[in-house]
Amino acid sequence: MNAMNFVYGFLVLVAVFIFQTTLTGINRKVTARLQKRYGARWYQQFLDIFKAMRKDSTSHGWVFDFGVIMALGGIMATVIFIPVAGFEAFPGLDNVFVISYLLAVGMLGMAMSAAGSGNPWASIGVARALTNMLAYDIPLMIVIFTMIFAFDSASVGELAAMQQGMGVLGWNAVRMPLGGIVAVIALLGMLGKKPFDSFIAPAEIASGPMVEYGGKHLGFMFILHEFMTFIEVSLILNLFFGGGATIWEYMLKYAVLYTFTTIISGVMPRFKIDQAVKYFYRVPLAMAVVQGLVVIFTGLGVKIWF
Amino acid sequence: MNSMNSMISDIKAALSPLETSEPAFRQIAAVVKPDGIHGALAYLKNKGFTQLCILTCIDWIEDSQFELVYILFSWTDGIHIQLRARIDREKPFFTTVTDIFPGARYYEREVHEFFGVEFCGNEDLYKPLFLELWDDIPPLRKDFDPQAYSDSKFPMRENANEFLSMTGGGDDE
Amino acid sequence: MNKQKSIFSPVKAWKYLLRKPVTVLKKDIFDNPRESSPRYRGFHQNDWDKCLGCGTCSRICPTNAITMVQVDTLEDKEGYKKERPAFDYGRCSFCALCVDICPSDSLNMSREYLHLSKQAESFYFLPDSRGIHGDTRDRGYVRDDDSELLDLNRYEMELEPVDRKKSFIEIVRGFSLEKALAESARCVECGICTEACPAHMNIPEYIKSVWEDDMKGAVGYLYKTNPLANVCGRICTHKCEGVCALGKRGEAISIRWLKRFIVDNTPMDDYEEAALSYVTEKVDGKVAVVGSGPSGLSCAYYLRTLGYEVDVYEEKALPGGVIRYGGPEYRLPEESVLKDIGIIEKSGVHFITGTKVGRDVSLEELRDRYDAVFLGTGFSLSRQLRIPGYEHSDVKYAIPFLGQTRDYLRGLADMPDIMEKVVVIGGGNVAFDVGRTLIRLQQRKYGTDHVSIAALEHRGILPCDKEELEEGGEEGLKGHFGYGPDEIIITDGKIIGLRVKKVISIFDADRKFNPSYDESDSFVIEAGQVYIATGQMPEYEYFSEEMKSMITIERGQVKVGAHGQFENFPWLFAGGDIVQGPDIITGVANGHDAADGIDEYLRSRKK
Amino acid sequence: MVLDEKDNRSPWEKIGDYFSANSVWMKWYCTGCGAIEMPPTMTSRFDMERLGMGPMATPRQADVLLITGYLSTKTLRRVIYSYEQMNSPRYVVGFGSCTVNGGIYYDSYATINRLDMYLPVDLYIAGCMPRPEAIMNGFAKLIDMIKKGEARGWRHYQENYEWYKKNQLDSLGEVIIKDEFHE
Amino acid sequence: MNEVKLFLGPQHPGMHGNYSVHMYVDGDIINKSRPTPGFLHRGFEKLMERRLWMGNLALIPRICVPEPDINEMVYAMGVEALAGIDVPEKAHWIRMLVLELARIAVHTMSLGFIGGPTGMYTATYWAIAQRDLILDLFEELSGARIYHMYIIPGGVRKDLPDGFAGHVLEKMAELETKLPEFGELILKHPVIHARAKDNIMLPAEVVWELGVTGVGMRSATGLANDLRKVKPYARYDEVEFEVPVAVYSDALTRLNLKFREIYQSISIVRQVLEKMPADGPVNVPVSPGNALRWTVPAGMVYAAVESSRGEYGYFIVSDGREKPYRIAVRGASYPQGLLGIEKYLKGYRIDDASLWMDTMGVCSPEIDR
Repeated sequence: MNAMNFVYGFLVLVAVFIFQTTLTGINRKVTARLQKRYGARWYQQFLDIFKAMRKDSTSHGWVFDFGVIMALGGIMATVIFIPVAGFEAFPGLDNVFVISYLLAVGMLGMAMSAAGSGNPWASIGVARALTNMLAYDIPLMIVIFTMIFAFDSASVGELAAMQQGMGVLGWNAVRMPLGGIVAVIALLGMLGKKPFDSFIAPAEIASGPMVEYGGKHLGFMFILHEFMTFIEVSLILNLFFGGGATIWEYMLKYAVLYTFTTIISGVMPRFKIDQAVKYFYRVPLAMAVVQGLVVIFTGLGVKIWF
Repeated sequence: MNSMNSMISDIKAALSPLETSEPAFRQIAAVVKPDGIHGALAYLKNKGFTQLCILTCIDWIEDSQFELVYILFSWTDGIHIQLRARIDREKPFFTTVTDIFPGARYYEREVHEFFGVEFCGNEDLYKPLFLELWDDIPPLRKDFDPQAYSDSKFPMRENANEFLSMTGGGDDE
Repeated sequence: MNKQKSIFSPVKAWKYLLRKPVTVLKKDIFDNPRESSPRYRGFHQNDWDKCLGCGTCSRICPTNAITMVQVDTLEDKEGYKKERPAFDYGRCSFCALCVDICPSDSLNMSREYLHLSKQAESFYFLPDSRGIHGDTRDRGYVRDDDSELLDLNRYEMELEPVDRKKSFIEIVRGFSLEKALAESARCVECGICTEACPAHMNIPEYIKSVWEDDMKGAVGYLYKTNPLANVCGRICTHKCEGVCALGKRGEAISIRWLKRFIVDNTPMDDYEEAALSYVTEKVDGKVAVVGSGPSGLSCAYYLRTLGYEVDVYEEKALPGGVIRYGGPEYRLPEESVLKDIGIIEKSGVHFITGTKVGRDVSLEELRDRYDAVFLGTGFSLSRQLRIPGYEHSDVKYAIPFLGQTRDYLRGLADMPDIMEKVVVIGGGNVAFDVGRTLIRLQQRKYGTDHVSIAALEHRGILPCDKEELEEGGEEGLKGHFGYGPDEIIITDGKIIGLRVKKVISIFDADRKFNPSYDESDSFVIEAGQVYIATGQMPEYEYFSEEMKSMITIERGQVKVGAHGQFENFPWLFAGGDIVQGPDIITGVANGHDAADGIDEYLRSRKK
Repeated sequence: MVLDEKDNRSPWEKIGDYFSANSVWMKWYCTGCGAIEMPPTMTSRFDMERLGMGPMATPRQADVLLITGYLSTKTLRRVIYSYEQMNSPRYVVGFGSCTVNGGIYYDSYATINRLDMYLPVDLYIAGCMPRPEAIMNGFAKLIDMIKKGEARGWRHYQENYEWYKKNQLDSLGEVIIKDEFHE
Repeated sequence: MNEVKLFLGPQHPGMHGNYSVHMYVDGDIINKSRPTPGFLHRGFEKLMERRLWMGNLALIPRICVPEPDINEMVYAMGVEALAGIDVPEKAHWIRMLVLELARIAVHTMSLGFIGGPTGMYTATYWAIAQRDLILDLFEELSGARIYHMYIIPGGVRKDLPDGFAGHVLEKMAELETKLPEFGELILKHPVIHARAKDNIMLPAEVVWELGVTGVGMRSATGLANDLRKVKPYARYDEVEFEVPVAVYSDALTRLNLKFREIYQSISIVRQVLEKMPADGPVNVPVSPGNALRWTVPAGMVYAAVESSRGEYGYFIVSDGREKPYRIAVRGASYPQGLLGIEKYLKGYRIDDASLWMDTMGVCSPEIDR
């Protein structure tokens, strides 16, 4: 680890921010098309973020402020560890568990900060967000554990690399189709896309955790959201859709996967939080368990694959 | 469907109203004494007038009376009934009809807020409903002047009768 | 009930990913904002040439958004106010009721809907036909016959049936209460009539009182400016109706008949109470009024309301002047005259009848006996028409004839000596009065009627009222309009007819009265008598030579200053015909004005 | 309201204003009947998002407060409360006649007449209610004003807080209602 | 867990209009709820006493913002009953056309507004854009998109513009092709089913207790209690239409009923255009004279029409003068919007509160007035 790693890390952050924010902008246009309209400019998301950064903001005590910094720090750290098409700023640290742990730090910071605002809607939102996390994490983790078990590796980069070379057939989503479906559903949950966005539902709880954020705080939250989106999509992309052999392939696949979640959520209403939990514990969990049993006991999809 | 005529004669027989009329197509108006309202409502509800459309009040300031109006509707006959009774404006007390029509509860609160009629038995009566921090006589009374109230509280814009050129005063657009 | 569900049904919405959006393009919103519909209720446009300034829009406005603004740059026009509506778009609710009720049809709404500003003050506009931003746009919402909010047609009164010409009963029966209420409900209270009325009567106010069924209040309004309400309710020249805002698109309100309705339908007690409510305690000051015509009576009444003691000198046996001796009975019944004069008498005015100033008493004597003198002697002489044969004894003049008829009907004089076939010369109301009176007298005397009337003016420009022409025609008046008198043909000392010739033009190039005739087109109207009703003249015998030299008399009218005061004789005032020509309502106005002037003069003298 | 029209912004402020102008989020609060024209403006037919605008659920996130028509005193209290929760720079747009001079409710005992007595209004849009095209044009104008640094109502509010507060108290009696449960 | 007080509204994205419900929640469950109306209170009933009979035309549509025409209709009906006016035949048919177009517009919008509380914004975007096409028709007819001020006492304000019938039929045909897509997107959606089915119940007893009318009443009782059928006004007795009913009233059923009512309204619109007399006057004056001095004979009358949310009525008192003596408004959502919230919102989850408001048909301006 040397200074260059930190430079790379910084560059990764910048690149990720630009890429993901652009993609978010484009996806806003995609949603708009679905809604029979043109939608915002593709760079609107940048404007929104910079506008928010420019505004004054209201603090609700040090927990509120510190939580934001903590979340952003945690998430930015996580981004650096995400392998992108074989490139890693800090090689060897792309363990699934490291990433999950760092992600949790970010989430915790957010929860702390939101709860620190003292707004009851925010508290309800945080409670819902954590419930939601619990809901999608269990099926997803079962699938990921299955994968780690089957491939004997917890390194995201390695798991991605192992799927390459066979085209589509090498993807874990194809090898473990039920697991792939679980992963995509869980991705919707992770990204907070409909139908699993009840923790930020504007019509129910006035956008939940975000309710007290404004100005610079909100700007940080937006940046954080972009990074988090990158982590979550990348994780699923690397683990289930084979990452990318080149940076271009990676970006293309990433864009397709992300856009896919967008168009799904575009035609979905949201579940109530209890329904979301019930849903995750019924359909994806069952699929995940079945997938796990199939892989562990039959080896179908991993050991037995062509 | 009962015919209008039989309905009117039934009402005349049962309620002994002071006055009945037919103000519109399939509509009956009956004026009763204030103490007859309860009985009349109960009777009519049994006759199929299951819906209380509105409960309201009229301020006859010249007669120094409030007139309470209960409008009922029978979905089976398609007939509206206006049941009216006058009470003293200086002593505006009446009893609630929420025991017969639970839906009257908010109407009574409204009439209390806007006219100052008190309905004994309606527990929420003294809570403000539409108005907040109201500081004048009930606003729908005839002796309340909204213009004067508005003038005293909410300043208006005084337009100067000066036009830059004789037309088109706007500087923008 | 369709309650089936399918996970695939929502996915069908994905097809819209590749379809053209329904969104309105940016250029249709910002660069060229989309046209609104042809009926769009946008901002107002007001055609200033048409606009009367009546302010009806501001009265219907449910939001109080319209203010009438004085515009001094506008030229003065009869029947137009120098006001234009200004709109406060901080109030307007774009309901377009103002458009629907606009009597002049000048107001409409444009299809324009954009006005943005950070200055709240800039939402107040005085629009003209180019709209509020001065860039003419298409007309949007306009009034049409369906959305009309005015009542354009008069409620007709009943007339006596056709055989009315057999008697002198008043031909117009007057409004029933219902009709009067309906007619009064047509008024838009613009007050243009008040401006046009020489006496500035409170017309909208008394019409409103009728509408509110408050007759006593209405009488009160009448007597504020006119003590001859009964007379004016019947034979006023109603200039007010000529300018009535409703007359622009429909029929003017029957202001005169409503006035008559008021005076006829008010109980006498209420009437007297209201009419005499203005009369005050006597103060020190005595005024002589010469002549008891409209201006004299008016002056006397208003002097009484100011507290002065008033003596009215009248040459004839009965007070009233033209209203007693001029108007025909079938238009102006005796009771009406009596009612008006009775009120004035009750107000404390003292009449000295049968006394002619200049003959029985001189003006100088009056000057010495009174503090001030008002002259309202009127046009008491008929203007002569010097055509061949005019000196024949069967050539009669309108004023003596009408006076004699009135006296005959009162039983004070013999029936005028009329022949079976007669001709009247003149096209004014007086000529028609003469003609129609003649018809009635002929009916009474001979059982038939044959009255011709010849006038210089053709039918379209006759100076008389329209209804005179119509009713006269119905009664059998034979009109020869556009023909001027040439000569009276006399055979054996008897008139056998009047030769008339076709008029080419009445005025010459300098707009002076100088008729030219087509000599080839002439004929003889058969008649045994010729009645001349071509105008009246004043008589100034009461002025001494010395006074005459200090007074300017132009075309028969004396020249006076403000309030009818003579410049060289501050104690002397004049009004009525001798100041402004023959017109009852003008006389009333002059009388009132002079009363104020006299009051001012006497007050200033006291100081 | 007299605003200082001179442009004395620093370059950073100009850049900031550029971003502010192109991303104006509105407070989604239907204060009056003009709000019925907001859904068409926001949704597919007129698609407000093309201007970078969108509705926001909370005042903290919002940049512009839309007063869509008349304000009853009861609402005005909440509006003032909301406005004070918003972060600067913040803007106020008045819709329609009612905000300018009381509109059709000029003689009502329950509604205020002039919005600019209580809040600094940056832009008024004429109409009753303004149609979506007018609203869109209004927003375009607001964006332009922000870009040029002309929308400075929030500064005015800060600088003349006493004056606004006094007006608010004069008309409302009490601005923040502590117990609004009516229990 | 402690009870927490929450405000649903007045400024809350889940609230339609400016209305407030104070909720005491335990976790996600509402323990107690109190409606707080009055944010839109403008004192209409007082203001109407201060305006001319005709001037009120500008005021009345504003009582119910999403569906203003019913106000005009019910006011006109009341005034006509008092004044004893016979409305010209053609005006009756034009009125029906306007009322049904308005019903289509408001039902389409409420179909889309389900997207608000459930988060399916695509539905909202589609539906409101669709409704806008009907507003274009109104603009062509009356000169304004929302506040038409078109139905007046005595008839309607103006005749139909040229070619209007054709435009209406075009839009109706287009709407009919689009409606199934709404059905697919909303009514068949499994997640909507999850949210709306067997949720937000309205049992028949509650209907009678509160006095709920309209779709709510019909969905619960199975009775075709529609004023257009029970007590027909205009010429509703001369057109054929069905009143969709159900006996099990959950949010989804009510949504389905609204959806089917749109089809019925389209059918009525077609029949109206077919049966409408081609010529004839479209209005008669209320009384002699100009609109400034129109008077209405003294009397008291209650007039009611079927709005999209139920029975909507005005009680009009005239003392024979140029202004009404008193007008009382019965907002169709009064029962469910006040007593209904107080008594029957409890027990639901916070998530359902705004869905409750939405599918019960609570329209705040007509409650507040």
